[in-house]
Amino acid sequence: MGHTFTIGIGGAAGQGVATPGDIFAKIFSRRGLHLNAYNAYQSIIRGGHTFLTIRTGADPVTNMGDRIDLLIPLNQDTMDRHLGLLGEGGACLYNADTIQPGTHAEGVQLCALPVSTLADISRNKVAQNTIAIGAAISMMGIGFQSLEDVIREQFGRKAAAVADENVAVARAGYDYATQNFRPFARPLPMSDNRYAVLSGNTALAMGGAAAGVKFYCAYPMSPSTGVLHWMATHAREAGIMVRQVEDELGVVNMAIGAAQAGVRAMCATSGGGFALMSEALGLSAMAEIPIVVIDCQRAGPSTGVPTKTEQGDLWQMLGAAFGDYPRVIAAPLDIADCFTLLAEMWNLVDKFQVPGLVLADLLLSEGRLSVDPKVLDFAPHVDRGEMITSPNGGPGEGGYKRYKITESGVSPRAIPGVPGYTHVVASDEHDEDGVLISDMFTNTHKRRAMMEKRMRKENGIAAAVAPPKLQGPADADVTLIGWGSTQGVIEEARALLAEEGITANQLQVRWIVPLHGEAIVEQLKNAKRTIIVENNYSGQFARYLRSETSFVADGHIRKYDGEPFMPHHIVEAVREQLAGGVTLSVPVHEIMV
Amino acid sequence: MGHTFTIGIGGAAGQGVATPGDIFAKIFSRRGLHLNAYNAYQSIIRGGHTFLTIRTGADPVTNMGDRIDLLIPLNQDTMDRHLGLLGEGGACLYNADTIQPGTHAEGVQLCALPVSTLADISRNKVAQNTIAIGAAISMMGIGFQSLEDVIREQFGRKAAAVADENVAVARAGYDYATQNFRPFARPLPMSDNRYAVLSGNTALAMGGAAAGVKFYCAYPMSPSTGVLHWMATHAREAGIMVRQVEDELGVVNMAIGAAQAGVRAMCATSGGGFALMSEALGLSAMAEIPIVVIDCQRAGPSTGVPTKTEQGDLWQMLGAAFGDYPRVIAAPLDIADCFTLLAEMWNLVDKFQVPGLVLADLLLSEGRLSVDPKVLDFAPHVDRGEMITSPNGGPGEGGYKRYKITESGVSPRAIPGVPGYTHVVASDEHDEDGVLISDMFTNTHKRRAMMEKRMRKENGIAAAVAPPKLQGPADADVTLIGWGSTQGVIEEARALLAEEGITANQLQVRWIVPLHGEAIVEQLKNAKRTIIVENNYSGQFARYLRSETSFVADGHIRKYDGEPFMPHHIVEAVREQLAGGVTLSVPVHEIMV
Amino acid sequence: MATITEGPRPMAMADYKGRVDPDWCPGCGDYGVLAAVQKALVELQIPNHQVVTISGIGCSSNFPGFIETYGMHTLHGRALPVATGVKMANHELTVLVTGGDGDGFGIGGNHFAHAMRRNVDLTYIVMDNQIYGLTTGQTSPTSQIGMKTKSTPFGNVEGPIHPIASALACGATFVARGFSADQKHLSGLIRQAIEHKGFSFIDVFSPCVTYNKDNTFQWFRPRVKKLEDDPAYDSGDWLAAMEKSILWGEEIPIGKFFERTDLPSLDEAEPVLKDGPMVGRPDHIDPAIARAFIEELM
Amino acid sequence: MATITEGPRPMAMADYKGRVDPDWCPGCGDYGVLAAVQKALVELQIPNHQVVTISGIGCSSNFPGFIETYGMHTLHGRALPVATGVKMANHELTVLVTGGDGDGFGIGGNHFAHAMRRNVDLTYIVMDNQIYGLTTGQTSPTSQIGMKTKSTPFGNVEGPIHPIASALACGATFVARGFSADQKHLSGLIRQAIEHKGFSFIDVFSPCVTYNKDNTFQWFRPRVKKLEDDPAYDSGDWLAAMEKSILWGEEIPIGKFFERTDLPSLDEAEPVLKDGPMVGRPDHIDPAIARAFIEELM
Ligand SMILES: Cc1ncc(C[n+]2csc(CCOP(=O)(O)OP(=O)(O)O)c2C)c(N)n1
Ligand SMILES: Cc1ncc(C[n+]2csc(CCOP(=O)(O)OP(=O)(O)O)c2C)c(N)n1
Ligand code: SF4
Ligand code: SF4
Ligand SMILES: [Mg+2]
Ligand SMILES: [Mg+2]
Repeated sequence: MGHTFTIGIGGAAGQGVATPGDIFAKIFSRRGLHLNAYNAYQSIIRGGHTFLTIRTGADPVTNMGDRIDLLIPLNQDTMDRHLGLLGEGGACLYNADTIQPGTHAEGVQLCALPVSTLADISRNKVAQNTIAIGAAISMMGIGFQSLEDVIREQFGRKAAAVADENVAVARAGYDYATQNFRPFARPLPMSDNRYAVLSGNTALAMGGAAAGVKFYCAYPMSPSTGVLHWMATHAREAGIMVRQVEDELGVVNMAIGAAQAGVRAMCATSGGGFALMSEALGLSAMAEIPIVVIDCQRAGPSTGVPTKTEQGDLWQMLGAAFGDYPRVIAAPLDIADCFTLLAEMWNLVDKFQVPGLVLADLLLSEGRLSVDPKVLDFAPHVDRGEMITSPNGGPGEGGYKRYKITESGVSPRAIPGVPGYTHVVASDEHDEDGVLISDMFTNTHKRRAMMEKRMRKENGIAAAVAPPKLQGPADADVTLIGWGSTQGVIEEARALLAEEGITANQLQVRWIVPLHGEAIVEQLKNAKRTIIVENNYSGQFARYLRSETSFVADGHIRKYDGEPFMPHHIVEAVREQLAGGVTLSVPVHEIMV
Repeated sequence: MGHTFTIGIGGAAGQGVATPGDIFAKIFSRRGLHLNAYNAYQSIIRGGHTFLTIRTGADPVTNMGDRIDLLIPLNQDTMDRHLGLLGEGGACLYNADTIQPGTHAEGVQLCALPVSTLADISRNKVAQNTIAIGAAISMMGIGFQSLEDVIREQFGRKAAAVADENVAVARAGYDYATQNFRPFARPLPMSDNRYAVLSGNTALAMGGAAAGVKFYCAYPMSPSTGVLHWMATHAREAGIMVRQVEDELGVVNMAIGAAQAGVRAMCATSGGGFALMSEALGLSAMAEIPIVVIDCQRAGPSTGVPTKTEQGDLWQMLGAAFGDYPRVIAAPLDIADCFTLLAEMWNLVDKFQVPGLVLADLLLSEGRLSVDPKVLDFAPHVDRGEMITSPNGGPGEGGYKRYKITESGVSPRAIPGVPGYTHVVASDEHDEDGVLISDMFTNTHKRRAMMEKRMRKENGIAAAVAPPKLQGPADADVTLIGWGSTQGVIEEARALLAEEGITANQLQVRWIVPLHGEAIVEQLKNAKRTIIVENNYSGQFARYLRSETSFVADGHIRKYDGEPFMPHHIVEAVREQLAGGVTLSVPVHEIMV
Repeated sequence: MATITEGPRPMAMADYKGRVDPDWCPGCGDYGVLAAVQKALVELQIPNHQVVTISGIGCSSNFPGFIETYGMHTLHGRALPVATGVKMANHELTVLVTGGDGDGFGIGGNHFAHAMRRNVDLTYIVMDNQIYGLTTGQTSPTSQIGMKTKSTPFGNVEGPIHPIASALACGATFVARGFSADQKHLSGLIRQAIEHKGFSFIDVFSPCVTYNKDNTFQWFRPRVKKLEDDPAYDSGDWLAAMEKSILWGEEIPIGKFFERTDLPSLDEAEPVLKDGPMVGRPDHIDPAIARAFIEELM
Repeated sequence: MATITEGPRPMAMADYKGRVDPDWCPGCGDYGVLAAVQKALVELQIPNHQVVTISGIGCSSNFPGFIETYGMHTLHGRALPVATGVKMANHELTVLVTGGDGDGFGIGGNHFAHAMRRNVDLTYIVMDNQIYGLTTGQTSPTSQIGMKTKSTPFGNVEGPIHPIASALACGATFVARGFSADQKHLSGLIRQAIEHKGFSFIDVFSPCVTYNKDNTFQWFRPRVKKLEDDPAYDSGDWLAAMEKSILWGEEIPIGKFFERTDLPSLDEAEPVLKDGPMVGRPDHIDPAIARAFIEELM
């Protein structure tokens, strides 16, 4: 990607790091710039340390990048932790009344803001933030009007007086900076494009809504709760039934009930909640009631680090619930894909009447990305599969068989309320007509036939999903293999490696089940050196890929400290591995968040 | 194994199939004979069809075998289903008043018992059963006294009159048979050995008790409930706290609480309950509180076929809970091993402070086996690991660190009540002293160090467990690979194959995690043809083995109809695969149960 | 709820007869409950395709297989959330939930409490046999102290839960108790429960003849006393219901303990449903609204 | 239970001061609860190593990290079974369970009911802020109808649960309600609760100053009325307690609603414990008994 510019804003939870973030995001996206924002925070409501990184540029910005250009520390702790991140050309805007700068690199511009002289801090508690934003806008070479518009919008018409005051405070910062600080060397460009800026959670929620989800339920759990928040806020307009349930057991079973009644029903959680939901995935598969469950992964095991990212739930998903049953598992590649994937997932899941699992992670869920609004298609193709919603001619000879044995394994499903199609769906093994074969009518042959009927769906599912494709030059020096949310950072690492003369291509896996192992091996067979990149300790994807293909990569880059990869982590690890000797690199996260 | 003799008794649930089974088992084991019993039943309390197979012989009897020698149908349904199983030399003992024989093979002796003339059936509802037992004993060439002793024992001293009557009824059957039926060609031998006959559930419970388990809790779930029943019945004498809990979430967490307080705490369930428990395995691993959870697998997915066997929970166990954490998983090889394994498991789990998972199945849990009482060692070596149970000198400099970073990954644990060692154990990521690093003190370096500390235990665990060893001739024509409960049936299939001139050896896996993949591959590398045998649809073990080793077997024998393998299933499948063309055999279960 | 929308032919008992005969033990209390439900449905003339019968796992939870309606035989303990989902997706359906004491008060206890506080419009019938039947006889949450079962061979030491008191405490708007042997009374309760708009709970003494040797038909018969027989009893009085709820021993009240009709059921309270059931709505959101959702982000 | 077995030095507040300072929001109600617990422990002079403080997950559930006792910070909703396990393995320990309304009445509701019916001897303190704090403000099971939260931006339509009534219905033997702002009163309740042999439940109004703008300190202050102020109130009268339990609005009772001391706690009822705590018993079963176990099988 081309030139980018990154702002880092840090402070304690409750100090209002989010607001400047929102303001910058609005300003950038309205200039037609792309952006990517990532907030490193802690499981604490007030206090502690939060560090928001907003990176912007003319090209799509796929990750947080490697560098901070402008640091805005809202407290001393942030100054102490992060001043060292700034290099030549960087600047730090800080409240000189309360914060002392520490030692810094050559060429860093320290911009002390005399906050209490610029604003009445007794009246305006976030004056330091607003002044810093004004100053930043000035140094970035952006006209004040953009900022004023956003501030006014934020307060709305009702609070015009408050808006006025904040505009004035921002203006003071803007003017002070114009007079006292050196602007950044390279001003931010503009374009006519307009982007929507959204988090992965919003994208998942909107993607579900666009796919026709009519029932959403959840139990709050970081980092998935944003899906619930979007759904709850938009439920009435969107015509979606949203319920907060007593626990995750209730959530998934409520979704199954709604799905059986005939609507698309979805829920989201994180690893711990998913563990509780796992039993019911078997019910969904056995009773052949399609649902979609989203797991927004966070750092485990157990409660772990609830506000930190990880790709550590893959084996939990692969192993969720006992016995063999067909399912679909996919990991969206970026925030836009959180939206796009859902319509695809839903059509598959409805067609094959199986549970569909989406493996997102905190990085996507809580990160924010600029997305072309065209991507947010609210009228995607909807295929509900073979569903009987009215009696028509009736079931015909022999009556309706809910679990009719078919070549595809799929049996048309009638929803409650349709006359003539009454039947029982069951978690016990059953015959074609739904009658249990676990008690009275136990029968090894029927049991086998029903297992095979269900499992045959796997063929159809595999055929409906394309294998992943190698991105980049076929004859690259190194092939980086990733899955889900690492798409962007690997892509940037490849670009950086290319600058060093190392060519890299990339195989990024989005559909976990079905995997298309043979196609993957085919694509990897000429690779000069393969390295699997993943955000967990044990190489969960590497192990899974091996289980399906016997493929063993030459090297691994893993990270399990709670923070996502930055491009240089991958670049350095690849360099290290190409130099020889090393086959496992675990990059150190230098930013102390 | 040498000559064996198999009785099949079938009837509706509630008709009392179990009692004749118990009587035969007692008589055989007291003659110094080995035996193996398997009951094919349904999820129904009364009615339906139950079919008990008891196989006995002088050598250890490892499985139900392929043949029935004596069929005792307690109702017409059983006669209709199973008469066809008898071959030359076989016999069928039935109540001629109520049951009609069907067509049968050449050389089968149909033994009609005139039950109502031999006993007063209005007084004795199970007269037909008792008469049949008497008749059977006679035909097997066993003296009546053995039977009389067992009957008297069953009724106890208090019901001497009832016992007398039943003895008389049995005697009538015995005498009638002596006079009217042809005895079996080969009378059952005797030996001076005496065996205990027990189910896998009893073995698991006793094995736990022997290993020093002081807390057992459970929620009933077939086929694991027998563990609870043994524990509840023997709790007072054994000094074990036994609790039935409101659900499996409560079960596993209660066990964790008890374990933290300092006792060995265990629980058992089946797949659905295990799904509910999975979240807490992460707590056990993260807080480093050792527990043992037993999963008695049954046919899934979902409620599935609750009374049928399967090896279908392997991936659920491998994936249980999110994030990476150390654990131990083992699958006992037979009912005796259900006992033996627990002491080994407990020492590992205590030493490394991790969750230990035992993967049994219905075949073991509810089957019965004759076991040399010496195997049932109630004073096994007990190693509780590094535990601080008294203040001694106190924690010394810097205070007590519950999660002290050590080379082994193991940190000495103090139990509540010891002065000077107060600390908090947490499911959130924490520092060495137990203080959370998920909120205020989030720190990527500490997080990484704690992950690595915990995961280092995997090295110690691997070193403490030996790799599996190839059984049988090194240069065999075929190598059969199995895990857990298929040990016995594969062994017998090998013997049968040898009779046909096909030599087979066997790699049976007992420790699933740690697996010792390299050692396995080493042992398999000279195999001429490898076939993995498992009781599930998707080849769960084959996939796992591949994930660890890249190893792909030449063929697979799988069964997922709810019933266990019989030796001829494997023999025929091996024959079929050696003949070429076929790489996946799914034997048909001919016995309609 | 219970309005007839199709078919001129009146519903008869045979229309609710399940595809297979119940395989409960001969004499099991659950037979009486099945018959009472079928009778109530006939009396209410609800077409069988408009009824969804939902259960968990247990002997009693085999119920949906034995009645001809739409049925869901779900997971142990999870019938109520499933039923809530069904009702919220299509509140025109009549939703019956059937199951056991273990299913409902043991593993399912949390859903029980929460479905009641939400006043989900469904009828929940617990076949309370004070034992775990299907797993062959362990204590249940309603087993009395001292009861000997396979899991308490020396007698249970844990106090039971009180389903009626709990239902009252959790805000159930219709709370009753029936006895499987008094089918007419029971079927009357079920009819009222179905007619009640909101959460209706009926705890039914439905003896397990195989595993519960303490609380048998014979044990209950002389003890059960109908609340309806006391003209002074006011089922609108919550505190009076509470007082009756804990009677146990020589006199055990059955009948309607409590009903209130002043609270909206969840489907009535939920504004999203003002346009009718969720099921059958168009897949796609109105484009103008969708555009507004995107605008918000720009 | 609360007997002092070691150390001559009396316990002081400092002995219960946690390793780190609480990181609750300034003004959070939970500070008052922490102080009240510490005060009660000092008054009872229970050595800190004989106390185990157990919580689930939530702001309030961070409690064990802020008090110097043995602590367990477990899973969301699972504190009570963990605590039951601790108590059953070593009933000489004083077991405190602390957590939130979501933790205890939402996801943990089933364990709540069952721990009470079992009369496990522990003290359960719920910091009830009628909101999900740690997940940044969604409705909780005690949120009132109409409350606007992140998950109910247009107002909650679901009725709340009633912790006091539920506890009474489930057979809790000590039921009280406190207010974080009245520390002296609260600490008195906690002291009594710890002294009570059996399950003690204290629902504490502990306002979330960040996310609950409805049920604030200011809202509660004029409303809470101490039961102790009414000399006629008899905390031995279950039905009277029930009657008080559902008061909500202008007058909200706090204090001890109910206590009974005639029922054995689970450890007292459990015969296996007559020989003392499970922990510390020899690993191996007496050989003669073990032999008998094997004999049974022969
Ligand atoms: C998660 C889970 N745990 C345990 C079981 C085993 N199980 C099946 S039915 C049942 C209890 C049945 O008791 P109840 O609900 O009272 O029904 P009843 O058989 O007495 O009618 C249990 C524990 C299960 N199916 N699923
Ligand atoms: C299984 C599971 N689901 C969800 C969560 C997320 N979670 C953490 S705390 C919490 C609720 C906290 O509310 P409450 O118990 O009332 O405590 P408070 O923060 O208000 O003190 C939730 C839902 C979790 N940790 N585990
Ligand atoms: S076991 Fe009990 S509850 Fe189950 S069917 Fe038989 S009598 Fe009924
Ligand atoms: S969010 Fe609420 S409950 Fe949590 S610490 Fe802050 S004030 Fe307390
Ligand atoms: Mg029951
Ligand atoms: Mg709360």
